[in-house]
Amino acid sequence: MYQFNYHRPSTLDEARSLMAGAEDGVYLSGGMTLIPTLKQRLASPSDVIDLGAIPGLTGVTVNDGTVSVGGMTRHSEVAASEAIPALADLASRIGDAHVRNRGTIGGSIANSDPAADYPAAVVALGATVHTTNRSIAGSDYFTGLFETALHDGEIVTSVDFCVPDAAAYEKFPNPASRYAVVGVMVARCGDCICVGVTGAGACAFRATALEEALAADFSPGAVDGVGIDHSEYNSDIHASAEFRGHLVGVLTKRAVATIA
Amino acid sequence: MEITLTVNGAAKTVDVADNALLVDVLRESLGLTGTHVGCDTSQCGACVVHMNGDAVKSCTVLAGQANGADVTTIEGIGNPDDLHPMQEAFRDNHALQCGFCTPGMIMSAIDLVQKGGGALDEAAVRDGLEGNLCRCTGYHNIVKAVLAAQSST
Amino acid sequence: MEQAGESRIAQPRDRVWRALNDPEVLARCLDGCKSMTAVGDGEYEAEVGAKVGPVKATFKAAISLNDVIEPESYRLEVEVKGGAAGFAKGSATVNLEEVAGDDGDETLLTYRINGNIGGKLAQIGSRLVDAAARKMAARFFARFAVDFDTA
Amino acid sequence: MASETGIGASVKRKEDARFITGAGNYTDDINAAGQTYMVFVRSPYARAKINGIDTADAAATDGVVAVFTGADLAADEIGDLPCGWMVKSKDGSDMVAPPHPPIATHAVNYVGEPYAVVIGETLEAARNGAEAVDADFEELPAVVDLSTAASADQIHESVPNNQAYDWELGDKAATDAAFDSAHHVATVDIVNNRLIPNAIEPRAALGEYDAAAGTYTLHTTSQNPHLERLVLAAFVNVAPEARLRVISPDVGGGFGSKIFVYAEETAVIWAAGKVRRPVKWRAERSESFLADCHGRDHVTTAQLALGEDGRFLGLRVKTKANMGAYLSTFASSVPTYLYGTLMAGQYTTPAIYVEVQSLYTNTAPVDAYRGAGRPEATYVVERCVETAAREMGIDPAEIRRRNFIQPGDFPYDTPVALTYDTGDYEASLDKALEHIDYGGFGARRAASESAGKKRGIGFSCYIEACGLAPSQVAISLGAGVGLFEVGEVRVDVTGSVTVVTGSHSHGQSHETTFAQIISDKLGVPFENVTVLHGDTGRSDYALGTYGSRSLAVGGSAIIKATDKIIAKGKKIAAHMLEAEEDQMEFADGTFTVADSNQSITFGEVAFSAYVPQNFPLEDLEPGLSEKAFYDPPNFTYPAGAHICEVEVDPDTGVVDIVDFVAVDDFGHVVNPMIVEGQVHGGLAQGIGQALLEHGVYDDAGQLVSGSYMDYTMPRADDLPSFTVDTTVTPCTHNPLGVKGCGEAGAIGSTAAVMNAVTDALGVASVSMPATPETVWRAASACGEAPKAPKEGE
Repeated sequence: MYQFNYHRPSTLDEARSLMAGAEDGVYLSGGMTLIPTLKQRLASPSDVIDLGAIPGLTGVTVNDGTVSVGGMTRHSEVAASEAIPALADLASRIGDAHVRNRGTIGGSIANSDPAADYPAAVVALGATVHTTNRSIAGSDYFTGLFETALHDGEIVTSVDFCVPDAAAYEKFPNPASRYAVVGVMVARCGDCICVGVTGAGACAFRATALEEALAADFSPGAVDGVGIDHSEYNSDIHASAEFRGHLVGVLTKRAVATIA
Repeated sequence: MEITLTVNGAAKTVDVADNALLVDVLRESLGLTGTHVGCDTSQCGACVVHMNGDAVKSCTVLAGQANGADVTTIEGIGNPDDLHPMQEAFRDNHALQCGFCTPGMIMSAIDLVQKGGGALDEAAVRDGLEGNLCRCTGYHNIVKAVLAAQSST
Repeated sequence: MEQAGESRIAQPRDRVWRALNDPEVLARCLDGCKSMTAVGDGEYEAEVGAKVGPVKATFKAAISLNDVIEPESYRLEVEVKGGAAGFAKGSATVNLEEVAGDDGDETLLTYRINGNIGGKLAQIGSRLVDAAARKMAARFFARFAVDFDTA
Repeated sequence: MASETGIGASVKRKEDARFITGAGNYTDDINAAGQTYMVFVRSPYARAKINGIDTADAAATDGVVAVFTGADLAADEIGDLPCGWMVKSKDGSDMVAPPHPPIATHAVNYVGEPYAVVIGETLEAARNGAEAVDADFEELPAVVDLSTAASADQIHESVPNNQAYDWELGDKAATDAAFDSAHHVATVDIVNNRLIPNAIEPRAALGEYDAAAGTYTLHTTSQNPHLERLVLAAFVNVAPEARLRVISPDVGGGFGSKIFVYAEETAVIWAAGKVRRPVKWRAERSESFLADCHGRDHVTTAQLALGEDGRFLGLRVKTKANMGAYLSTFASSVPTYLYGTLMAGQYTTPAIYVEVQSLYTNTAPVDAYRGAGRPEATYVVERCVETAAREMGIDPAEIRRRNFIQPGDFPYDTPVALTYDTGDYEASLDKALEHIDYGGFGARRAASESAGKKRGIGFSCYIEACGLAPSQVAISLGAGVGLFEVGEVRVDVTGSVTVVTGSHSHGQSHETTFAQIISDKLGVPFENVTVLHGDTGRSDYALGTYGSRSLAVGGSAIIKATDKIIAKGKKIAAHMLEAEEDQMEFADGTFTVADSNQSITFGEVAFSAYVPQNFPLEDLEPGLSEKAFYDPPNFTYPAGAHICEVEVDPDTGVVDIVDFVAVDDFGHVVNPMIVEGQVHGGLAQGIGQALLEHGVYDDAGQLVSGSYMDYTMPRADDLPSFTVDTTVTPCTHNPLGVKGCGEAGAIGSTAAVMNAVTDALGVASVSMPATPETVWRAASACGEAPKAPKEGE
């Protein structure tokens, strides 16, 4: 690691002013991506601002059909929550036990790794991302590869999810890293069907063609008729874009079969 | 900077660099070399310790993040005359060969069993150990040991 | 790694061609470019701050234009040294075609890029290489197309 | 003494007490006062000329103690890293090995090759310095593809066609004739994927120089510290042998990768003398991926000729083997004497011809990895056999039975230079078939089918040559070292025993197994036996641990020393009891005068040996300590039958191993618990090769599977519990009747898995590793190849 100044503010305001005053600062939440990156010397921030000591940013609360997850809530806590079983299931499959004990939802979605799990839920469960500055609709939040609607210095304080009538998350893990090669969250809320896909593209997205087909006929068979355009999908040594496209279909079917 | 933490029940105050890792504090500042380093991408699990009751990879925790924490390492769970049931199960089931992954594996296994409520089956144990690599045992005897320790505790 | 793409620019071809040979325009369009200086005929040096997620580094890039067929095509070669992170090399073959638009001559820009990365970036980050390269190329040519409106 | 701690008992391990409490003592746990830290500056290019290296900025970096390049080592006359096994080409010419300076001087030839070292007061300072080293590289096109390497750019000036050697074994004419008369010929094209060993402990070294004494001490993660010392002293010229002590403390796994003498420990110990301070280095995992020797990496075409009755008539094998950029310590022997010689397998194939062309590429050097040559051979033979069975419509178990060498045929001379001493292959297969419930397979397959899954079963009947090796044979075949082992048994004054062995243990449990042998033979309580290993300052020159040899060779040396102890003890006992030496008998820890009630315990004899009363000093020296060197007359031949059953999800390509049975014949077993553990670990690595692991270089020679994010290590949830059993035909030529068990799992299992996967899919072949996408693609195009009929179907 290169040298940096470590800070551990106790309020959000303090965190933001540290960031504003830093030459090249970076927030640290769980550190599951940032710390390995620093160890590899692939980043050299001047200041690391740890959000871990700021009170009020953790916990899962349920209020009137909305589940609110604090930005610094560990994956393991969400995995143990009961309000949205599919969300708990998703959280229980992030990384490994140690990642779940340290990693946070805010850190995950602020990073916007194309293969992270949470983004599938953010786009599929009508989420609202609350930050120190504003609220952002889940569908507008992810903007590209490791890119989000967040501005410099903005901190994710909580994420609200709508409780669906039914939902399921299906994941095809990278055999080595356990990231999602493809992850699909299917949610049904009245007549509305949401299909959130992670791993396949530059960032999480809603598969609208699948959603339309499933809105007309909510059955696994309905997926078969949908052509999945994989031309812009990711490709690596574990899965070609074509295979990812195939998996989006397979996982969607399986998710539908679970909840149909 | 100075940090204070409780390690294996004893309060410790150590002066560390801002960019120090918890594993550096344990191995270098405190001489607790039972916690090992086997990779640099937070995958192998040789460095697992308990922090505030959870199994974590100490190579992926900054020393500052551990300020004020209660940390338990392999050295803190038992000794040759009074082994932790998980240590005993590892020995009884030949769940280790070269021993390098063993401390991290045992610390993960203890956390797994503690949180498993006595209900772990083989699949759950295999799942629960996905964050710890072992190159010697093929995991067969590790899984046996964890299941045995679950029934003995 | 190979990528291809195209964009249609509502400008006549020679104007597009001039822009493609203007280091100021290139610098404006290249994500994270902090400076670009001409060091010879068709040769430039640039300082580029690249950021892919948590990975963030400043690279020195050597850029050269080759196989120049004015005003139709050239091959832009980039070689980047990133110190501890490794290196990256790539080339973009850019073709300009005159097409008729509603309001006069327009230009169809097509590009084909290929490249490779080496060192730690390749070793650790191979899963992201394609996506990152696609993003950089797409962003460059998108900005290039828009640049005429603002320039 | 059939006791709870003697031979045959599953004694709990002595080693465990320290390992389970975090008290193990690994190289990186050792620190020396005033130590400095070394960082290697490594090439980001697969192939480049070095036009210059500017170290000025690095040297001026805060906290940097010294910066060295290859030129500095050359100036000190530090030699190249040698390859210790000479292999000759078909035409009788010697293999061609390029110069291999520990630190590159004029060119780099693989990503990760070190071209400078930086020593810092701290690790961070050394890293900062390493980043400031500025080399002027002229990148050249990399040679990566093994299949075209011979006609690609020449990598080394001294190596035409990038060829190390073009070797052959067997009778070409007889094999051609067998094919001419064949009823059927089965052909397989095989890629034996590149593997990265990945012992969980990264390699490390701590070098110290004592200027007053002029001595060097190197703590390092070596499987065989004596070999390390010999090479560093005699070939690399780091220090005189007598003034260099190499210590391998606790070592966290090796699997072959820690046999070799590498650049890193060479630079560490040399630099310790140079800067006159201790120098320490520990590999980052990223470095391990680049700089540890890799394993396997063959491209092979093989053909099996059969008669109408399914009897094997001839086998023809043509292999290209990837050596990487340089010839590592034992690299040349792996695809030749450890590979071609195993092509008979368990079968009576009368004519075999093997050709191996070993080639250089711009990739990390390839050397022995668990099994070393024998997994590759098994994979070739067993894929051929399975393919032939399917093509001829013969049950795969039955075709093997028809061709097994029979128990009455031993000793059996194969057409590829080995003489098998003993075995009963059908016994292992029968037991394995019973464990897997072969008869019920058809019903299980039907059940899978109705659940939308594809089930397959695959066999592998492997043999290995272990207990490396008779020095006589090895040296005549080009080995540059003898392959004996030393054992020393020191009886302490109080009757406890200290054993010093040259075989280093890094997971194999020598401290327990060897203590069991001593306890058994001398009647000394198990807890009173201490086994020391891994220190050239403690034991005589010996060869260390590799090739499943520790018990068969190292254990035999200990037995030999023990026999000397007993003989000496009898002398002492006879003196004490005033009896004749030839009247003395020894059993269960007691010396007895034959046909009398006069006896004396081992402990009393030990005490007397060191408190000698009235010893006739001309005939009887004080002391009770003996040493023996054991050089085996032949290899040992462990063999077994592995059967794998898989279920494939055709939608995702995921292969689930639903059952795995390994029945192995290791001869006598000293500690069944430990032996089973060795088999489990080997199976995980063999299955890893089949389904998960792959060292991938891109076209430019970049290692793109260079971390645990992309190199798929087997994890707990990738593997099933295994069914492991044994049969016993004792080795005929060593005192324990043992054969060795360390590599069997890795040798037998890979072919069993791939035979099961191809059986499930009904395809002729699937390339390794059988990843989900590979399997999905194969499944999407299946239905072409024949399936062999199975018993019970």
